[in-house]
Amino acid sequence: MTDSAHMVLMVATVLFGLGLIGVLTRKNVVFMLISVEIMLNAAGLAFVAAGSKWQQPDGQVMFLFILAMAAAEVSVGLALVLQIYHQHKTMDVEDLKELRD
Amino acid sequence: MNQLLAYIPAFPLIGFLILSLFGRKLPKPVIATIGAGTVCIAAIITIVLGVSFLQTPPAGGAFHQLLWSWFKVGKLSIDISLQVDALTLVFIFIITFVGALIHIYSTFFMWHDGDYARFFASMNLFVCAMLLLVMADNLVLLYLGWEGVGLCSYLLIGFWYEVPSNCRAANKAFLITRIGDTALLIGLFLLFRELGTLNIQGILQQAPAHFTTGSANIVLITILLMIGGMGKSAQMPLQTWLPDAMAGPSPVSALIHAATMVTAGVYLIARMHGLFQLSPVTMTIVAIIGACTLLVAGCSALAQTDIKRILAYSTISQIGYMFLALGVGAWSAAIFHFFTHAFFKALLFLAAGVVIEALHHEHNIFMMGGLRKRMPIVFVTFLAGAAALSALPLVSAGFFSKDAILWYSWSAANGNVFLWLMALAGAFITALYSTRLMLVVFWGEPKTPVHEAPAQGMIIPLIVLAFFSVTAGFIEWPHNMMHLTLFSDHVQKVLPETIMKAYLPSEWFFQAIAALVTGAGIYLGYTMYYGKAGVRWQQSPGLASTREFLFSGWKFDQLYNFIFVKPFLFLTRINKSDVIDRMYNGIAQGSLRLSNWFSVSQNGSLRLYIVGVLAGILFIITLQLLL
Amino acid sequence: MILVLMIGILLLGGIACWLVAQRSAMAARYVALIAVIMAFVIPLGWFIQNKPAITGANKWLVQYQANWIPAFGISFHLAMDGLSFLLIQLTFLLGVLAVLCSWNEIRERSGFYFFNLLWTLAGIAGVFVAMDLFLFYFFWEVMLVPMYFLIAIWGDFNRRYAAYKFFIFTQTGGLLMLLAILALYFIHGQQTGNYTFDYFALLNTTLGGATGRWIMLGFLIAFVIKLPMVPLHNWLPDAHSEAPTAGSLILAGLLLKTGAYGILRFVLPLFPQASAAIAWWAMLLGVVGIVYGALLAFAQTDLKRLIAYTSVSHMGFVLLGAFAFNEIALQGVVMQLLTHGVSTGALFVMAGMLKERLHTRDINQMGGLWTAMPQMGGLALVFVMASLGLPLLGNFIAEFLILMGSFPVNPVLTVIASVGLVLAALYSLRIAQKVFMGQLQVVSERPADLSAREWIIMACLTAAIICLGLYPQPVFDLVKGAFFVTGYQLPVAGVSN
Amino acid sequence: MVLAMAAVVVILLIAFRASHTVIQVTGFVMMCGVVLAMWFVRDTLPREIPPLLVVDGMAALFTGLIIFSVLVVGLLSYIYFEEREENPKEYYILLFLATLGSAILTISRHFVSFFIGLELLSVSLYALIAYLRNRNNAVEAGVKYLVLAALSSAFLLFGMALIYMETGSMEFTAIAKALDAGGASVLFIMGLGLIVVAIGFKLALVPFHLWAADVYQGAPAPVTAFIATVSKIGVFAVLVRFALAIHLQQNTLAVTIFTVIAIACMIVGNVLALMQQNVKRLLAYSSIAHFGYLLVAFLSGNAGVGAGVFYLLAYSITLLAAFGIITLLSTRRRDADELSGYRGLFWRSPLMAAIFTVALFSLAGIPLTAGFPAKFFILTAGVQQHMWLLAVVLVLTSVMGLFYYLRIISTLFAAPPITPLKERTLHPFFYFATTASLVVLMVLLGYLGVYPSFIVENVREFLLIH
Repeated sequence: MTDSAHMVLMVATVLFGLGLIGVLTRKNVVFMLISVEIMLNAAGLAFVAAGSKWQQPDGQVMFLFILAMAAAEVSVGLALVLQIYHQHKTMDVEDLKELRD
Repeated sequence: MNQLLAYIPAFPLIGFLILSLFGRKLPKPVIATIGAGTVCIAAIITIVLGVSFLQTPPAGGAFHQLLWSWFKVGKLSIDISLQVDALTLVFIFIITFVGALIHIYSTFFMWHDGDYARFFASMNLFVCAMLLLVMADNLVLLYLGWEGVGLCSYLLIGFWYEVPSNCRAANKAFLITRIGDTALLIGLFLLFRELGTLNIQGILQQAPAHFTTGSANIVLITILLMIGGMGKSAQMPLQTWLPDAMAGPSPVSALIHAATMVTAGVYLIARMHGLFQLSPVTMTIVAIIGACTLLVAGCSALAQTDIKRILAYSTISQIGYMFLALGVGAWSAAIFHFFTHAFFKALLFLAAGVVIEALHHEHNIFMMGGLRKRMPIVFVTFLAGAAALSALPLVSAGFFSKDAILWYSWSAANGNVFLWLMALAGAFITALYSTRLMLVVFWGEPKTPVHEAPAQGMIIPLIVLAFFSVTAGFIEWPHNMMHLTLFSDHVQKVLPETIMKAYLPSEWFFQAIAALVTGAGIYLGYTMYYGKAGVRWQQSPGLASTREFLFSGWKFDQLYNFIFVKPFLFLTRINKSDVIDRMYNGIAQGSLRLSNWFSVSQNGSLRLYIVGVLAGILFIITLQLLL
Repeated sequence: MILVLMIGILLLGGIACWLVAQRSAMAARYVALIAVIMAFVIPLGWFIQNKPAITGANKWLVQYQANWIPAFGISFHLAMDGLSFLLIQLTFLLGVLAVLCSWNEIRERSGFYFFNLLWTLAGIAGVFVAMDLFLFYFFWEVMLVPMYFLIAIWGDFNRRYAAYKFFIFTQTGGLLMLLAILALYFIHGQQTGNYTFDYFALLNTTLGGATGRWIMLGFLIAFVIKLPMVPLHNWLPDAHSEAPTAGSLILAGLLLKTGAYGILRFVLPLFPQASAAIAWWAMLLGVVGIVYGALLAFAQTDLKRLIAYTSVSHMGFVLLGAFAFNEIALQGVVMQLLTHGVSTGALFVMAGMLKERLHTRDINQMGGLWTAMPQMGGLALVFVMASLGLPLLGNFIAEFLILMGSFPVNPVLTVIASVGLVLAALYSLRIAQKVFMGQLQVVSERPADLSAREWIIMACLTAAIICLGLYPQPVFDLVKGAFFVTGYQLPVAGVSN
Repeated sequence: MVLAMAAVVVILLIAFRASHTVIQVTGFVMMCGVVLAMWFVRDTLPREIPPLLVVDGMAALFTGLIIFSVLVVGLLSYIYFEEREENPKEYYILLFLATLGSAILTISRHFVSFFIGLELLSVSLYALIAYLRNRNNAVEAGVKYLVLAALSSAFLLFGMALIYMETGSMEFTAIAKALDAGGASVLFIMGLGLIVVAIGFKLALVPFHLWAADVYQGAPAPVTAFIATVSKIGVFAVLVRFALAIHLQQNTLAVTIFTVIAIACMIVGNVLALMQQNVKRLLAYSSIAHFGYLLVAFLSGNAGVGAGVFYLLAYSITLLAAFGIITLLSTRRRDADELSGYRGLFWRSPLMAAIFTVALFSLAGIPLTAGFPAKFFILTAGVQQHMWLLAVVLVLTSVMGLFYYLRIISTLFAAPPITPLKERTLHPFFYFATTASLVVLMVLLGYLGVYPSFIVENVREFLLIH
């Protein structure tokens, strides 16, 4: 049981890493958001794995919360992305450099 | 009588206070009355005191008056308290009496000056400070007077402050004497550390028991005191300020830079004789310094053209005699020379002042000439002074005092043939330059018109001083002639007797040689400077470099300029903006630069920020793995 | 209670000035003047009335204690002994003069100006009487802020730079001192179980070895920055030269004294061993300060800067004397505090007066002013002479005693310090020569001599310096109590060589 | 305390439909109600709501602090938005939601509530920051904050998951028990590290601080004030609770990490601020430094909590006063964030300049202001635990900090430029009320600076309630 939990954790870690790489490499805001979503889901997966390891529902409860929160985040995020596109006609974060020293 | 002491310095002090506070508003006659009057009163009190002292000597040989306790800290207890013993009496007599004469002279001499009150205020303050110096019963009070006279000297040299060179002269005088003063101060510290007191009587009583003769401490102490004296008395190598100090008005030169202040060093050494006796090395050094100074300054006097500078160098030279006398242990001879010197040198300066005044402030002796006829009284008095200066045998005060010094420089236990020879050479030179001075100024063709006759009030002090210049010596005759010892009997109540060599040649012999040498000097001067000859010597090209060397006072100024002044100025100039400040500015600059570097990270790029977060994680994880 | 009253009057007076100035600037001046005079008179009157005997049993003239932050053992504890009394009197004397010399100089925003002035004075007075280390630190900082404003708002051309420098330097020291205070607090608390900032309690702390030395250094750095000691002196010339006249007067006359006071009151009694251990170095730095300050003073052409560097030089004597650890030197130090306050203050006041008339601080543009202003020339000479240590004036007594006291402890350094006296003559005479002597420079109008108000200021200072020079004994008697009665053990000297 | 939560919810309900003024007034009244309630329920503390929440003295303190800050922020928001004639209704909902999130953080003792509180706070903040979407680069700030915050949430969650995996519990005390039993495994420590990242991000600790300046600059002034105070207080509260529960301060590794972070914060924050010309950015950098100081208190464990609370109190009041001034001076078009705009403020409006000056002095830790005892207590805590390195760095960097605070102050007092005064179009009553409240803040700063004893005693009393 614990072994499989660890396996899942491993998968989650890989997923998390992939998301991180995505955030780092992508310049498009939408893709970055998606990558962050992946990372959040990876965390959720890890929770589920942990919950299963300890035979508790807590992990899955947490996953639900994560989902809800991710949804909220994405909605706000997309709204902002729209605004950006509206104002800057671009989705490239590298163009968002007006706030700086 | 004790209660009288305080009044002596108090009157000049009152004069100073009135003049300095209200001087500008008072009419000149009032100022003159106050300025000269207070000193005259002090002189009268002094004479009363002196008479009483001579008639009924006080118990313990000194009058005492405690005014108030100045400060008392720990073991150190200093009073403002006065003391007059035989030695002091001589000094206060000169200070007040000669001082009074010079003040009277000044009331006329300075009449046309705008700053009449300031002059008398400073002069009164000087008299007060000088009196405190000699009347002090402890060394701190002495130091107060010591610095006080320095201040007044500074003020009076720079009296005509609009001329920058006068200010420079004043500064120079103050600074060089300050070097000596500082040495004196350190000497005081050392004395206090060793003896735990600064009371003069206390020191003199304890010293023999505390110090072994010639031990390091006593040598050090006496050398420091000696340097102090050298600064004030313009002895080598601290002599360079005195010729420049002639920038002050002539009465100032007469009072401060001839009669009184410059002899403070002599007073100090004589006063602390108990210490110096414990340190034969220092005594020898004092003698050598005196001998060297008298020669060097005498030679310099030969080449001067400014009448006051000649007298200034002559003063240095004469004080050199006093130092020589002190050095060989001829205490009373030194004081006696001070006594006579005060009269004749003050006289010479005052007379020079009259001459200068009469000739439209002409200082150059070669622009004078022929004054014998036109200013006969001045001529006669000047002659008396010059005779005393060149120690014309039997008819001048200078002879009696200088002859004693010559005699002791050989015959005293500390004396030797070299000192005697140097003193003798000095006597020759003195006679030479005195003659030169007389001949160039009073004989020959008139070169500058005399514009006014000196006021009567200026002539009277001259006559009085001339009288004393001739007669002051009569109170002390050599052993082989009459053996009159009024003066030395008096001062030897305080000062020890001179220790003589065991085997002595005849004193007549020495006197004869001295007289001969003086005569030779006068004769040589006569041949060189009588008539047109003087100008020739003055212009002969072969001697130009020597003359220039002597004229500049043996290049001491240039030397000091090179060794001290230039490096000092250089040092201060390069460090004007404070190197250490650079360090702090560097820190500030560094921080600002750091700030600029850091703010590169704030370039607004979201991706960079993410990298930042990642770097943080990596850092934390690395730390975790490491530990 | 009089202590609280005295500080309170200043604080309230400051606020009153600010408020009143909305209506009339003149009223603000009078309010300020009255407040400071009251603060001056209160302790003096109390002293004269009670004539407290400073004996072994009664070292502290008056005490006041109230709870402040009991959780940390902090109390509002004020006390005054002879030393504090003298310094407080000096503070208010100079305070009165500072108000007077700002009378016409400050034309803009005078309400806020006097507010700052009075609060600075309150802070300084507080420093001199605070007997709780936290409270001490509190006042220590309180005096800085208004001073900062005085410099930064009413200063000269380069005021911002000077104000920063002043504030940052002193703050650095202050915070290090705070650290040291805390360390002391905890060490004492651990030793006795009684966590308190009270001075008297902390006096009983035993500190050994390295700890003691570090803590002592924390205090010392704060104090020597204020003093200032070379090489931590750099804030001083800028601050002094840029500040308005009253600001310079207070800086030179009082603020520097807080540093010296700190050394006397805290460093020596709290850390006898540690102080003894570094005594040689402290004396050395003192001597370096004397010489270095004098050299720099000589080089300056800005009159106020020149005077500022003379302070560096004079304060070197304080350091030298304080670490000589004997009565003579320490009495000299106290005397130096008083006389330097008066004499340098006077020089700054004069520099201010000159600036008001000539609109320059450059001594090369002055000269011959004696002709135009004989009264000022005469008075200036008094203080120039005081600055070079002429006997008869107070400074001589101070420097003489300091040197006298430190000579047996360390002859070599004392001799070098004495050389400083020659240098003092150099720079002091330079002031007199450059400013007052020589030909009167051509200026558009002949500068006027002292006005009545200026006469009062200068006369007070002159009288003070001469009194201190001729009859200093009362000062010594007052201070004696502060040093050599219970609880104050002088560090054992003899580390030198 | 349940009452407190209810109150917040009620406000939200009311907020749905009401005019601006009404919201404002109701909000104000309710908040006061909450504060009063807290005062009265003090005796019933601590009250636990297992397993998620615990309301003890510390929570009460932090919540009080939050409510207090929100009160002021609300007040500031009123004039800010009134002037801009934007529709502020949703703004208040978001504001109160965020407050709620922050309040939950203070009382949470479980990962779930921790997470919920944090996300409630974050999501509201995304919107708040970008609320005025047409100006001041608010959207850019919003996006930056959103992406980074989401990222940090991901780290937080993953870290939580790891810890859960290791300990089998998400409750702080249970985690501590498991930890005591089994010791810290690699995964646990990893998880801890990831949580630190998330918290570090929220508190803008170095090196997770890069967003701070941009967001502070981009967000509307009241929101910036909110971020600087409320959100940080909440996160700091949960950090303290979590750390105390698992005895973080006894773990050398954690202590090392936090020490390094603290030092980095103090240095980087202060250095960055040195040359900054934008007041809002400058305050951002200064807040980085201040949380560095705060970490010193945090690191000294139990003893530091009181100091920390006091510090946060002083810091909040100070910052609120500062942002209040910025808000008051802001114009319709842009926030008053250029330093040059403050030139000679003292001579134009002395009161505001005085408030600002006092606030800046408080930030610099100068006596007579609250910042002084605050810094003093922190130093006390540090010295007590013999953290000499931190203490010395704190001292030296404070000196550096002094420079830029003085820079602003001397600008305030410099000779004013010749520009006409800004026209005031606002409702005078609210303008007056705002100014008055700022004056109250200033007085509070002074009061705390001179007589901190009252607060210190109360904080101690509260902290004793477990």
